[in-house]
Amino acid sequence: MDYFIQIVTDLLPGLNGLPQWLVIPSIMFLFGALIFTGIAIYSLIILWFERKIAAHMQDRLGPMEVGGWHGWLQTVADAVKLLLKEDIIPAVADRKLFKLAPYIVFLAAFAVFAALPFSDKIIGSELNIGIFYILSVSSVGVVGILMAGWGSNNKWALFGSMRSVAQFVSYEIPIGLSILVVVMSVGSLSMRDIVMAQDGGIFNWMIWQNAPFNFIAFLILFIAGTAETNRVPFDIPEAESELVAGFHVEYSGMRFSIFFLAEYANMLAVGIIASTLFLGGWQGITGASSAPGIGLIWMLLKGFLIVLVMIWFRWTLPRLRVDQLMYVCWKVLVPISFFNMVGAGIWIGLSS
Amino acid sequence: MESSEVFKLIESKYPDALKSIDLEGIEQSVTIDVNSIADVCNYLKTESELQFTSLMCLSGVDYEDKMEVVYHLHSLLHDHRVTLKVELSRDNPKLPSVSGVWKAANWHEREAYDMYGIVFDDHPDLRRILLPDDWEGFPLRKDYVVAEKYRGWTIRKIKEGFE
Amino acid sequence: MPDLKTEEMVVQMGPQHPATHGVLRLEITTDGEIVRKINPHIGYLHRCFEKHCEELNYHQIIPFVDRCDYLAAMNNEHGYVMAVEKLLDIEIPERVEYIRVIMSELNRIASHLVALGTYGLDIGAITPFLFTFRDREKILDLFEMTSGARLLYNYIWIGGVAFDLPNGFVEKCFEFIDYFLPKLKEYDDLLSYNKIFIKRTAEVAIIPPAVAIEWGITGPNLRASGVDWDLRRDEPYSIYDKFEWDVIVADGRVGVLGDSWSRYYVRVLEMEQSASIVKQALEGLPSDENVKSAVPKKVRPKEGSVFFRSENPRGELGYYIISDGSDIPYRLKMRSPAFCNLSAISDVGEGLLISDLVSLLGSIDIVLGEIDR
Amino acid sequence: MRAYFIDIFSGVGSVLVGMRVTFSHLFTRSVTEQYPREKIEMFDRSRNRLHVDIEDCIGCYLCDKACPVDCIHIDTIKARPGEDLGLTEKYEKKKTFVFPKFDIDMAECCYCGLCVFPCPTECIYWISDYEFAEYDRSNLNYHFGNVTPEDARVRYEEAEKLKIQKDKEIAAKKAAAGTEIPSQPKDDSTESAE
Repeated sequence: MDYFIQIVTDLLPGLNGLPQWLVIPSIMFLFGALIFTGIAIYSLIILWFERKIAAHMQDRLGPMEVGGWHGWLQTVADAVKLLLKEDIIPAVADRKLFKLAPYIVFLAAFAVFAALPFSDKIIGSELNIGIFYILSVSSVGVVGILMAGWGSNNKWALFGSMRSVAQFVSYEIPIGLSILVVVMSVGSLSMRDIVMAQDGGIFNWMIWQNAPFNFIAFLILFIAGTAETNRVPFDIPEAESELVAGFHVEYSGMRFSIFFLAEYANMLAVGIIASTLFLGGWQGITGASSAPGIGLIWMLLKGFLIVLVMIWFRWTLPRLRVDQLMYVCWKVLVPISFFNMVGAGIWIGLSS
Repeated sequence: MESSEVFKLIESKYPDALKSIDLEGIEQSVTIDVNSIADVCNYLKTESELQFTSLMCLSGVDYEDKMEVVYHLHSLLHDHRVTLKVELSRDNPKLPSVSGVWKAANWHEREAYDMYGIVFDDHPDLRRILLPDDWEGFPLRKDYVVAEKYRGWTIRKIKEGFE
Repeated sequence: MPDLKTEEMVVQMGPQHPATHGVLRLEITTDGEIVRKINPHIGYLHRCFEKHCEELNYHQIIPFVDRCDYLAAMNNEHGYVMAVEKLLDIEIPERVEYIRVIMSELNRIASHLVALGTYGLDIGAITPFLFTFRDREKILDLFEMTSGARLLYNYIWIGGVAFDLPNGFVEKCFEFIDYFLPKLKEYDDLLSYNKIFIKRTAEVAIIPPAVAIEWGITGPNLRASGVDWDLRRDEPYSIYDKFEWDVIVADGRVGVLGDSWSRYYVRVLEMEQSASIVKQALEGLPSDENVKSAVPKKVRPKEGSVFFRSENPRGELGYYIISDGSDIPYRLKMRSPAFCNLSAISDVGEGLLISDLVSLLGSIDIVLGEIDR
Repeated sequence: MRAYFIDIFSGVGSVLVGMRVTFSHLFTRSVTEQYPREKIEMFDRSRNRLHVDIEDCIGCYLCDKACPVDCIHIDTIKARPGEDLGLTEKYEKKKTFVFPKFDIDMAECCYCGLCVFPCPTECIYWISDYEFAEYDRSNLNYHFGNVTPEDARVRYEEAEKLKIQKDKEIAAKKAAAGTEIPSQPKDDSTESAE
């Protein structure tokens, strides 16, 4: 943030004239707006990517018309359409909850970005408990989903949100346990420290450390992260063939698009968290570059790659059943991550 | 086993129930008395020689002077088949249900009720199945007049140009 | 601890629900996610088929027969036409029989492809659906080439077929079979043996053989329960006795007999057998016969009735036709397989999870057009 | 315990197998046709839209009778004696009927093709035009009649007159032959009185 304040005050000297109590909030606002636009633009791009990848995996072409080359403007057109659509609120819905829910879901996804290190310098807030903050803030989203399901006054939506809550609460645990492995080997909760500990090229990345333990932790984080973002094969809260669309069945227009945005923001967040923790963060294959732009590009590239694998999952796999989802979490991921953590602890203790 | 042999077995077991046997034509059939149809069916299903385990089809027929319910039975084990018929009066078509014998009869009987108004006694759930619950009349009866209105909506009988 | 206050909830599944394949409405009583009671409501697609038949002559019924089971129109036509021919007692040329068998089996493959794809969709896999539709498209091309239509053919006529096979059909059909057989392996890789798919379908919604027979379940669903019965082999109609093929009976290689996975996989294997039948029929196709030589000028069967069954992709399709000697049937009853198969759902579906109910519904492969008629 | 791990590994394995399949399809040619720009060639037998060569039609009503949904509506008037109706496709002189109405309602048509087969002159057939969507359903009612409504009215009147004349002639003939005139008119009058 300090770096960002520096840049902004350098670019806009007029800001110095403002009273001090106004400068910081306005710059924070500016940063927030930047992140928001970034997420929106990224969502449009990744959505287009997802459609094209899905189409080609299925021997189709996907969008080809809007905007000329391979329909690159299709998602923009769809976004415009969604925003212009009539916003329908069911007559018997709990109007306040119904209206508020998408914003809370998005807020949770958005707040995570405050502590994500996009590069050496670009970081919203350099918390010394960064990863802890991310874990706690991201679990607020489930409240929004529950509000959406309850507020819609629709039985299918209620089913969806009930499933979603169970899923969220369960999958927090393997995520926490696998993050602990990294925290143990670095010895810090700060995101910057974690990235700095992976300095010096691809072989120093956290994923290769501590023999198999970190690699397993990475896989668990990735699987649980997919579940947290409600993606196939863990998309049971919205399972369209069972619950029609789950918790957002009654939403339309802009509110629906905010849910959509939150899902894609969450995907990017999972990608960035995973790459920060295990894939060297903003550092390139050969090590950190001094130019700030390069770091950002590396970071986004890695996040993107993980999101692409999630997309690949989605267009390949069927969906789990709700009890099997719990089975995978409590009987597979939790024990493995627990033993993995213990093993990593012993390994670290022996090697140090 | 040929149909005629099955008929003989029925005749020996239920001499009163059997009303007539039709051995002519493509399809040989036997007409059973209304009241004993469920017993005969039960016999046909459980008798080890026969074992008509599956009810292939149950259809109502309206011959303007009488009603008929036709049962097509088939035995997967012995691979033989038989056709039973039951004649009903047209004013008060009523007969015992065979849904206790074959569960498959459940929906078939509901359909026969829906289309012909044939009432099956002891049927667990005799409601209309294809038509709405409040539909009037039984459409497959030969004297059925197509309804002109349903719940206030006009069902057009004759098309006259476009609206 | 005081008793928890629990209440059962009635949920309307359908008529607009993606898993009900059309306009089926299931009124389900749920306890949490467990389905306690199912009350199916059908009839949303009722088009008075049987009433129509009492107004139309025998030939004009064929387009209506198509529209009952719109995914397997050729099989429906074939069954109907054979029933009428039995009533008329006429012989038909051998080439016509061969053409009919080729068409029926191709349509069986097409219908099973839809069943497979949509079943994958029910379970949540989207890609297999598009793959199966891509391959089905090739069959529809063959049909369009022969009959002129892609879905509702009106191709098989009483006493013959509407057209002879067009030039190049045989080569194109061989080409399709060579293309299609390797694709089955791909479906296996992508869906059939996927662990998640197996977990979702194996040992789920088991229909034991006795229950299946009791409810009049037929076709692949019956064979999935382990009952070795196929009309094509056991009561050979048309010229099915001339070909060598196997009746596919589930062996419970994954899970148990009669579960959803068996019902699914019986269809996959049946496609292979159908392809083999088509291949044999194409090889033995008699040449140069007038396919319309036995088409009667006026279809006027003498008085009498006939009940004829044939093997549809969904089960045993029966036609009960009563003729009063005129050119219009006095009564035509269609014993639609999906109607009987679906009737078992309230029995089998009790105690399943909602997700498993979806899995059951998809695996019995219903077509609402045929159920409601 | 062993089964548990085998389960996990086979699960991961099958997921990877599936992912390999989808990945390989990422690079295969797609089968999509970009419709308005690329058009599939229609087969000769494709049923798309019905067309009638009205010059060849002999007004036998066979197609009307064959249609299961009654979407063909035909009306015929006998041509005037000695009227020149032009030539048919086979360059024969056309005679007998004119058509004030020969409508095929493609909105009602079920595309079964039953009307095409019985036609003795093969004047009703499928054409390969499949792009005939309309905003108004009545536009799908294709008119093939070859007489304008005004002309048709004149012709109807003429035919009516001719009929009356003929009836009179017959009556006169019968009277001349000395046979009894059937009591038909009498019955008519009683019916109308009722």
